[in-house]
Amino acid sequence: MIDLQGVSHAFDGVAALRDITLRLDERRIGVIGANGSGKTTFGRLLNGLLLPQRGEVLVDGVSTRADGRRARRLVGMVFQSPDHQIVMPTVEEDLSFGPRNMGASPAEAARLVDRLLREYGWEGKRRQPAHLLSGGEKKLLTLLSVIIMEPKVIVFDEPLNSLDLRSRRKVMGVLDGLAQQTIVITHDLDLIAGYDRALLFEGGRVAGDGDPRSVAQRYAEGA
Amino acid sequence: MIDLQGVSHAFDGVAALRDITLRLDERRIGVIGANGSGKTTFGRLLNGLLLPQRGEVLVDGVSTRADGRRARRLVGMVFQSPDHQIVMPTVEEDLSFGPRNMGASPAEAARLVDRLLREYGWEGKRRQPAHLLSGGEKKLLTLLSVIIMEPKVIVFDEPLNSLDLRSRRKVMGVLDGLAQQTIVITHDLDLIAGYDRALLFEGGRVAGDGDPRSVAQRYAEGA
Amino acid sequence: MNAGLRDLVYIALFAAVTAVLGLAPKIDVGPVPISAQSMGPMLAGAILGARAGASSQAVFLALVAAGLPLLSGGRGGLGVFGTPSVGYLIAFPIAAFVIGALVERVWSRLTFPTAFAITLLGGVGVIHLLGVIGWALTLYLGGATTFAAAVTAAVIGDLVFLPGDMAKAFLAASAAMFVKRGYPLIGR
Amino acid sequence: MLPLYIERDTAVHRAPASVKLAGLVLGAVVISILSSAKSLGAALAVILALYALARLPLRATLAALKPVLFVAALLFVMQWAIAGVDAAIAVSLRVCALVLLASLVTFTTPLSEMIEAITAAARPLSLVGANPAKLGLVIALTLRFIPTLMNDYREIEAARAARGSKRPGLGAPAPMLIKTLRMSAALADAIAARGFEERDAR
Ligand SMILES: Nc1ncnc2c1ncn2[C@@H]1O[C@H](COP(=O)(O)OP(=O)(O)OP(=O)(O)O)[C@@H](O)[C@H]1O
Ligand SMILES: Nc1ncnc2c1ncn2[C@@H]1O[C@H](COP(=O)(O)OP(=O)(O)OP(=O)(O)O)[C@@H](O)[C@H]1O
Ligand SMILES: O=C(O)CCCC[C@@H]1SC[C@@H]2NC(=O)N[C@@H]21
Ligand SMILES: [Mg+2]
Ligand SMILES: [Mg+2]
Repeated sequence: MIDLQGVSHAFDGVAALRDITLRLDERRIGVIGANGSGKTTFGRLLNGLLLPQRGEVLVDGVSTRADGRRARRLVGMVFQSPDHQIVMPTVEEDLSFGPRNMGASPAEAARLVDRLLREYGWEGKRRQPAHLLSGGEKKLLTLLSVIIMEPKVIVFDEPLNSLDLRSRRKVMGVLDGLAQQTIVITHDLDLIAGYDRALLFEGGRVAGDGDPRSVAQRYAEGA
Repeated sequence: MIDLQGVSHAFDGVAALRDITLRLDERRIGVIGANGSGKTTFGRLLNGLLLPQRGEVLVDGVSTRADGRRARRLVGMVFQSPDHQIVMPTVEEDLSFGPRNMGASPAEAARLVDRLLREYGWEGKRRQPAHLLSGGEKKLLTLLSVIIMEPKVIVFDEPLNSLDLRSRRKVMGVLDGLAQQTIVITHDLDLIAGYDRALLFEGGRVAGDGDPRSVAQRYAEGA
Repeated sequence: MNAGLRDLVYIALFAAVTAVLGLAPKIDVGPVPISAQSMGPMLAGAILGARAGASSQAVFLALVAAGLPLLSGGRGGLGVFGTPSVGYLIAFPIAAFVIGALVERVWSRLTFPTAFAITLLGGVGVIHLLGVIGWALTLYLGGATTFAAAVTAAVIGDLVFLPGDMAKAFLAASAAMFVKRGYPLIGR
Repeated sequence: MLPLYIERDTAVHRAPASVKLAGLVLGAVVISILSSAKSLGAALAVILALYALARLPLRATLAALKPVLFVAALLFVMQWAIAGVDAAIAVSLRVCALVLLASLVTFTTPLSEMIEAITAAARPLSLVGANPAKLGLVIALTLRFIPTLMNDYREIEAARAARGSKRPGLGAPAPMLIKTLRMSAALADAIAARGFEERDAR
């Protein structure tokens, strides 16, 4: 469970988030809003990648300011552009990067990678250079690289960007299959239609909060 | 008008386009297909950025092989990733880059930029560092930077990627308002629903060609 | 908050930039090739500043030493540090540091002429000075000549690089000014 | 352009990366010292035997040599003119042996192992404040950036050509740097999000 208490953040004096107070405990939450409305900034606050200039973000009761590492262990994040988050040269190495950082031995990490690759039918890609994967495959890799760390919450920033229909369905299938709490930032209103809750950002504030259908409608009217 | 005659292209021996013969003369043409099916490669052939390894691409009757610069003057291209396409540091400089290459004097280029910025209500952004614009604004900039060169045909690769509703409508409005022939590559089937013609790519071949509705349906069934 | 990590990534980026410059065609005129790679330290210093700039070039050299073929023409390995190139190579991090330190000093009022002067001083001055010393020493220790003859040979050999290196300093200074306007890092 | 890991199950592949790196350093020193064509030829023969032992395809061996063949040929001609045919053969053999030895290590060692080994070797440096885990990360990232940079360069060159630039390649480096600097900031976030600082604590 994540709690935001009076959170504000500005970049170079320009406010990106203003005084947000929220409790997030639904299993599937959608986040929508205009370009620059603060969605990605919001996501980065949730796992302590960004510390709020005012207010507190609590993950399971502990402030991200007090223990950032714990927050990042509990809250995984899949970023907007896959090219910006593939860290290691090959699929296998990229997947074991997170577990190794968390203290897994090389053998343990290899076991985790094995299991994951088998589960998602990806054994063939093990040694493939990550930058030669197709757009859809890269997106899936970044997703798996976070799933392998077994966080309790996963934040996705634009999971369907420039995917074709098939990869779209595959990624959506993976999202739906996750047992974790998932928070999905998107411009695709259909994607979050069946979610438990939606948040609408507008100029750094939460301008809508509730049933995805009505929040989406509000957004469409304002645009 | 653009003609493709038996065009094939391979990267490192792997075929990306296979024996394509087409005549493109409708005003609005949509291009759809899976990731890696050859859409972007097709777009790059149209203005001679890529020369076909076999066959010919004729723009208004002249081969892109014979006169690449002429092809690029007639056929403008808005790329998939705006980050790759912004080539100058500020909005103003980026907009005048194309006209200056085409031989406009600094004063002429400045006049063109003035007019365009006024037309699109962008005077305020003139001196802004182009790379600090928001996602939606960058996309619009790359669009304007091609429009300012007044090509006869414009190819758009994924024009709506990660745009919010408002920018989406704005870009779609700009697209609809263009007098030129426009060729739009996209994963967004709704965008091209009202177009004059749609092409479906599959493994480097044209697997569907005709009315957008039926081509889109065919694609959705195959995926 | 990831400022520290960010610097690490920038360091890797400019080590890679120097490596990629090695893919540009090189010209063999003698034992030391004419190549584009000395633009690496110039860019790293002028864009990242002294510390990160120098680190990036040190990482590049470490990878070359470890045997990766990152020098122009696909060369690498410890052996390279026994050739007349040695002085030029060792000068890479030092040049980046000098350029970075100077650029940091004048950052807020940096103009193209100043930037060009700085890349010339660090990227041509420092690199050629150490380069000639290294070249002369390898010749001398190779046992072929007297020390004076070795120095003369090295200086004459070095002169070939001057026109190209001035062009590189010019390009690096303009690229640095471009980045300063479009995405300033040093003044953060 | 970088010779990449080629998977096989052989003794050479199984040898610890630290041993192979130490061997590389030692081998390079020895090859640099050897001066007669005969001893260098013997060294080259040993290296080729290791290639056979590692069951590496001939194609890979040739690919590793390709970039230096020109240098070797040039050195050969120059040395021949200056110092005679024996010296010329020796110089060319030395260049080939050095490159083949280095490539042997890269062909038979996955990058992650290589980084672990370099990181371990750098552990003493932590006494003077350097952080071995960070060094390993920087090395991995450098190798990851090389193909990315090449791709960015080509994309920006194409975008400049599309807008009528007469020398699209010449002006591409500056926008490429801005693009990759922006990307680096995002990458740093992604690294932190995957728990990288956890390693500092250990
Ligand atoms: N690192 C940064 N430095 C300066 N300004 C920033 C930074 N990150 C975000 N901003 C600014 O903060 C505001 C909110 O940005 P954010 O990325 O959160 O928007 P977003 O809702 O995710 O938009 P999009 O839909 O385009 O992804 C914007 O005005 C943006 O320009
Ligand atoms: N420069 C290149 N070098 C090597 N292979 C390439 C290059 N450009 C494209 N390809 C390959 O050619 C094929 C077609 O790529 P293309 O970019 O045209 O696909 P696309 O239909 O635009 O896909 P997407 O929807 O993901 O943008 C793919 O297999 C791709 O990997
Ligand atoms: O590749 C090598 O062996 C050495 C690289 C150093 C080459 C130096 S850098 C300054 C001077 N200018 C050149 O063009 N080459 C040399
Ligand atoms: Mg965002
Ligand atoms: Mg494409």
